[in-house]
Amino acid sequence: MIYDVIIDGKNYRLDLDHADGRWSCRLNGQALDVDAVIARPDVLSLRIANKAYEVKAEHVAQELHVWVGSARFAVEVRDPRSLRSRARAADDHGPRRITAAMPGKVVRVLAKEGDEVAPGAGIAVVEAMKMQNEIKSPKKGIVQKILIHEGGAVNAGDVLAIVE
Amino acid sequence: MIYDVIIDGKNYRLDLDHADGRWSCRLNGQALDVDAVIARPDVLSLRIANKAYEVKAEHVAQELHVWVGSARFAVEVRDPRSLRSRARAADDHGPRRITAAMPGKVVRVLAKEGDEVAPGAGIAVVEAMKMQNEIKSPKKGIVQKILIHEGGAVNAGDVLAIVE
Amino acid sequence: MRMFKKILIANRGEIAVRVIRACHEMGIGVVAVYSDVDRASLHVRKADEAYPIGPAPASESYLNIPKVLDVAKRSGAEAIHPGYGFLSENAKFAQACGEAGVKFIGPTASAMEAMGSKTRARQAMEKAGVPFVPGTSRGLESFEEAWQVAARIGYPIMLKAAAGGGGKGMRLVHAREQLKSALEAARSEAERSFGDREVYIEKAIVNPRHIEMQILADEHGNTVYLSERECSLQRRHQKVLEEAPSPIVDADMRRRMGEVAVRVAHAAGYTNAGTVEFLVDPERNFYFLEMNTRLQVEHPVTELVTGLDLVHLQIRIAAGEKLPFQQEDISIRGHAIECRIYAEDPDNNYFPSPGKITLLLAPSGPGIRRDSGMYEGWSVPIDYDPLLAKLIGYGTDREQAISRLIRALNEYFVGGIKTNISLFRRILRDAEFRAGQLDTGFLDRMLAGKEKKAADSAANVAAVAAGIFAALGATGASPGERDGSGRGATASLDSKWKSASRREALH
Amino acid sequence: MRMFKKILIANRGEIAVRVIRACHEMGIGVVAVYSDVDRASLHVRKADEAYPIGPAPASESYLNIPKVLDVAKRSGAEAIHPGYGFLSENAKFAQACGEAGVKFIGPTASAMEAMGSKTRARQAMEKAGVPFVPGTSRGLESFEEAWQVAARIGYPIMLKAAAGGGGKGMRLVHAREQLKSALEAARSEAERSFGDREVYIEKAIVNPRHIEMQILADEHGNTVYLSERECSLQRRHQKVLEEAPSPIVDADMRRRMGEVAVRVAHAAGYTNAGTVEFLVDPERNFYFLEMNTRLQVEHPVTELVTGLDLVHLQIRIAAGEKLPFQQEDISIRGHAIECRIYAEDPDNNYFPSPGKITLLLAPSGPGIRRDSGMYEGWSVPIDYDPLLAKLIGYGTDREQAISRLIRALNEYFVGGIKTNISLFRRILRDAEFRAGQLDTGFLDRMLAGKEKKAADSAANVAAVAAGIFAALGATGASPGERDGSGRGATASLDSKWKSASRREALH
Repeated sequence: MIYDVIIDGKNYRLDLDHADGRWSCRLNGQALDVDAVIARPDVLSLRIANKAYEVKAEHVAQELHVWVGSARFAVEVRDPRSLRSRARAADDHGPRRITAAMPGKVVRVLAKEGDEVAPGAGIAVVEAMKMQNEIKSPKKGIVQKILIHEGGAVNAGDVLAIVE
Repeated sequence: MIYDVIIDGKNYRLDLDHADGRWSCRLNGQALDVDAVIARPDVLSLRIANKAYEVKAEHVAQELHVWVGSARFAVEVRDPRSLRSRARAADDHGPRRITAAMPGKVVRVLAKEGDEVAPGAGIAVVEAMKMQNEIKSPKKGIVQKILIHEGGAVNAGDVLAIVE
Repeated sequence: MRMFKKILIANRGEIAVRVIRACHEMGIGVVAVYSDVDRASLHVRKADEAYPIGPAPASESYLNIPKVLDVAKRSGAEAIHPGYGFLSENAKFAQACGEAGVKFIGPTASAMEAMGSKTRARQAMEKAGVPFVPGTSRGLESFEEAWQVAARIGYPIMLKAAAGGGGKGMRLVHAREQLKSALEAARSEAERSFGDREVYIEKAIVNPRHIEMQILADEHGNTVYLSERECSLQRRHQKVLEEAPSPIVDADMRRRMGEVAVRVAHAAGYTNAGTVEFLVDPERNFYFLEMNTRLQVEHPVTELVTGLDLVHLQIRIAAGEKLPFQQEDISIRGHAIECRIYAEDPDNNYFPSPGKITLLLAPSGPGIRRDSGMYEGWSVPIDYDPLLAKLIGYGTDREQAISRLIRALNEYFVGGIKTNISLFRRILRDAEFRAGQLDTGFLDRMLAGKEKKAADSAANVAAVAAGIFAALGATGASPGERDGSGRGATASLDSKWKSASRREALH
Repeated sequence: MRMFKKILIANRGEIAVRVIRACHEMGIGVVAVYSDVDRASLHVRKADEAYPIGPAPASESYLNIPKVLDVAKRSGAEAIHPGYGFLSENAKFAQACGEAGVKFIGPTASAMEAMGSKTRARQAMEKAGVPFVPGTSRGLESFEEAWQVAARIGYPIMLKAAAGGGGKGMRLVHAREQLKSALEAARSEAERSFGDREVYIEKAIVNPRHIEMQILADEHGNTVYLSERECSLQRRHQKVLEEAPSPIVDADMRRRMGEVAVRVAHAAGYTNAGTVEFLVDPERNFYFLEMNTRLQVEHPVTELVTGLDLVHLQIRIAAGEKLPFQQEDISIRGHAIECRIYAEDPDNNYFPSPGKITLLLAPSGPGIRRDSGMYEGWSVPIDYDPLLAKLIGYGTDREQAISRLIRALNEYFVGGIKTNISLFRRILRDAEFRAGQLDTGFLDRMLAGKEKKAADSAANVAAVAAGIFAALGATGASPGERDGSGRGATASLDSKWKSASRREALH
């Protein structure tokens, strides 16, 4: 299996095989001596050339975070053979979906469909645990869609608005 | 739903309904005010008429144990409408399967197929963590089948022998 | 003198669990109350009885006095422990408990009232000869008065709401030109926050330490001080990390602060557990700030260095027992530090981050105490304070307490929501912190600095691990194919990983 | 004097995890070793480096000196911590470490040898004026000699293997008629167990207490005693529950025992941590029994009452540091009790019960320390000692330590395998235990008595809960339809329950 793993904008080409409980692994062409056991769901006991790591996987909304010990990495795993993942990668330049980072209540909606917004312009205010957070537009564009209403509840990962 | 729950040889007839997150419950004909939430798999936060209980379910081999706080109950749940469970209940008087209570290694096999055994007669010796445990026949009868061999490994719940 | 058979706990979260534990240790039955969103909370699971008391907003549940007292009556609870927050410093509630024939585990309503208004507390303390920061002991009548007082005590000065708390209605004023607008702002904020415009002046001590003294008073006139706590590490006027003893308090200073604290308690006719807060300037002069008339969040550090259980003692005092020790029996040994684990996003200015906890790895081992209200699979509700748990480290000395905490924080993992665990790793490794150079500005200064990044080699490991997770079917090769909702996706992953795990175990 | 950069831990389970924590707290890198069945063990997950050293049987892995030393060499570890058991009291291993240029964290090979044979230890202690039970200090030459010695010291007498341990080669003899056959039996058992027929005689103290004293000795001639531990609660000569201080030891007796322990250590040229075991008769006379030349399983109770970290101190001593305190700096505060959580089936005569842990709810909170080698999802291998974890309770006094432990044991749940958790609930509620009336026969007597049954009302609750589990799809209505393997069934249940749980959370 070949994967492209993207961390911090950097691409890691991974060539992995798993047979009879043994792994063979090449990272960017370099062979690594890898041994891995899932201790429990989302927890991997990983050995690379006798160095030991406790690795945790965390799925928050659409994102995958991989924790090596106490260092967190936002990770994207792509199968280079899959058209779909390539298509999705291209998506980033089109309309941008603004999602909620955590659950909360919509206190105010600051923009309406059709508005032109600058990067950093407020789209909505979401309240959780007595604090209010302004959700901002990540880019300049036109508000294509507002998917929330004042007083409504949102969950982590919910799409609040789409900016074109 | 109607269940027969057998604990310590005693039968509890349970009439349960669950709709819109609310339970209605009759235990042996008596109505109970029940409220239940699964906190995590195998852990139930149960309220009966405002009394609160942390109940744990434990599956060891074929058995179901229910823990109310720190008291353990071996429990059998039967659906009285199911022919199958009734048939199985009748089974107890036929051939008896002798199972391993825990994993281990078979150190010695003490009986062979065709042997006549008394209740309490040794069938095999299983070793775990440096201690040896003699597995005994629960009843008088003929050894119908021996399903293990010396030096072999057994898992919890594995059938070691059948006594007719 | 008879111990209570049943206690109602008018609270939720980690403090409700902590009080439940104390009751169970004392053989006392526990009645929990919960709002609609707290049915699955840990305190309900661990209680002996549990009663719903209404919808999520605290005003309709945990702050609703008639509902709480109704449950006390129906359940036959003989006493109520209020925890901290919610009704814990509400004199009307203490009063109502008394009228309903239920013992309130805390001070009397009149002691609470004496301490509830900061200006009234100052007046009482003035009489008792307690040192406090120069300023007014009553609300400002006019701008002219403010102008005169400020000129007399000298700038910078601090404007404070008499009914205040949590930094609301507070303004730091550096020069007289700023005074007028600051006074107006403080007053209107005080009005909005507490329904009370009263504001007074104190001399501002720039970057003071915040040190507090724990006291215990029984109902027979005996009052003792236990140990001080250093609480200078704050963000948005909220404490983040506390320790005992304070790195700058020696035996003599402790005795002097303790004696003042006992004098404060006597002046207020105080009973049960309480805390006297002091500001400490760089010359180690200490000034009375206010008294907190309840159990504090940070009480465990005092428990660890004194070997006492404050909740047990609160209950014994409320049941009418005498303190089982005298001042000279109390000694301090070792060092303890508490980290408040909040559901907060360090990458988003520590904004609250509720949600579902998908994975929880909790630390334990030597010198580690964990007081927690969370569990794996629980959804942290959006309606309350983001405090999830407290991790407390004890050591022979401060250095060992720090190193044990760092070790334990590295073991701690809360998946699915953001927490401030990484903040503590940073604080505990900070050179100034390790030197004990603390003040209330420390944390903002530290956060303004740059954080060290993880090494590149760790990124290599993350890449390999991500591939292995994917290969084992834990993460679909193309993320676009995953279930739209985070929850559904995680659940289906779980089951795939389970089979993978089983496969691994068998080979 | 330079601290180690990297330490190899030649052990597994909870003690390997405990030593890993100490190393990480001290900023020292950790090299773990593991046998084939321990790849998924907690100590491998928590280490910085991990090396496989062979198949499950300890003789081919954890006891294999060349393999362990080879890993030390390859990894660059500068020191080896042996934990307890395995190679920890193996003088040859300590010797081999020295020859390989790796520091053994423990006493020297010669000190171990001096204490390794019980008869040789008795001879050395006789010279040092240490009190011990009347008997022979060398192996019996003949039956006639045995007969004469027994007649001189009076029956009952105890025959003991010189190389002994774990009750092997021991025989209690009540009258001279039994002596001959008992001597033969003890000799052949000693031969079988240790390859050494040597057997000696001691006066038997019937139902003695077993109390031991912890000592620490640096490599500069400084030796101190810390606290005694009461270890009288034993089954099959294995300790089950230990506490500090002992309910019968007062300050004077502690000082006298401590001074004897220090004399023992000096006589053996002892360094690092060690324990001197005593038998104590009903008149509180104490007799030297043996010295354990390693860290004990039960060291945490001493840590809790003294506020010290014994593993940190072991490592500092091995690195050449002087003890950072003197005898007069050591004080005891509060009370600590340890429960050894074993994978044992209480309903099957405490036979070992390995297997997969399907659910783990672990206690925490005030006064609770948990040193554990297990985790949810882990399969306890069949090949080693059944010790899973240690739960240690601390309190202001013995009563509070007991009540906190009972509370914590009620929170503790290990699903999928059997454990002895229920045994501790029984011990801690026992009236004789609570009165401190302990001796080595206590546990057998208690277990011979009847256990209180759970109330009928709890059975009603279990019935309702079983129905709800079934209704939520967690348990099939007819058990006959369930998957044949326990594992498969549990896994499929899990996923069903997850959806049920989600459904619950949403309504």
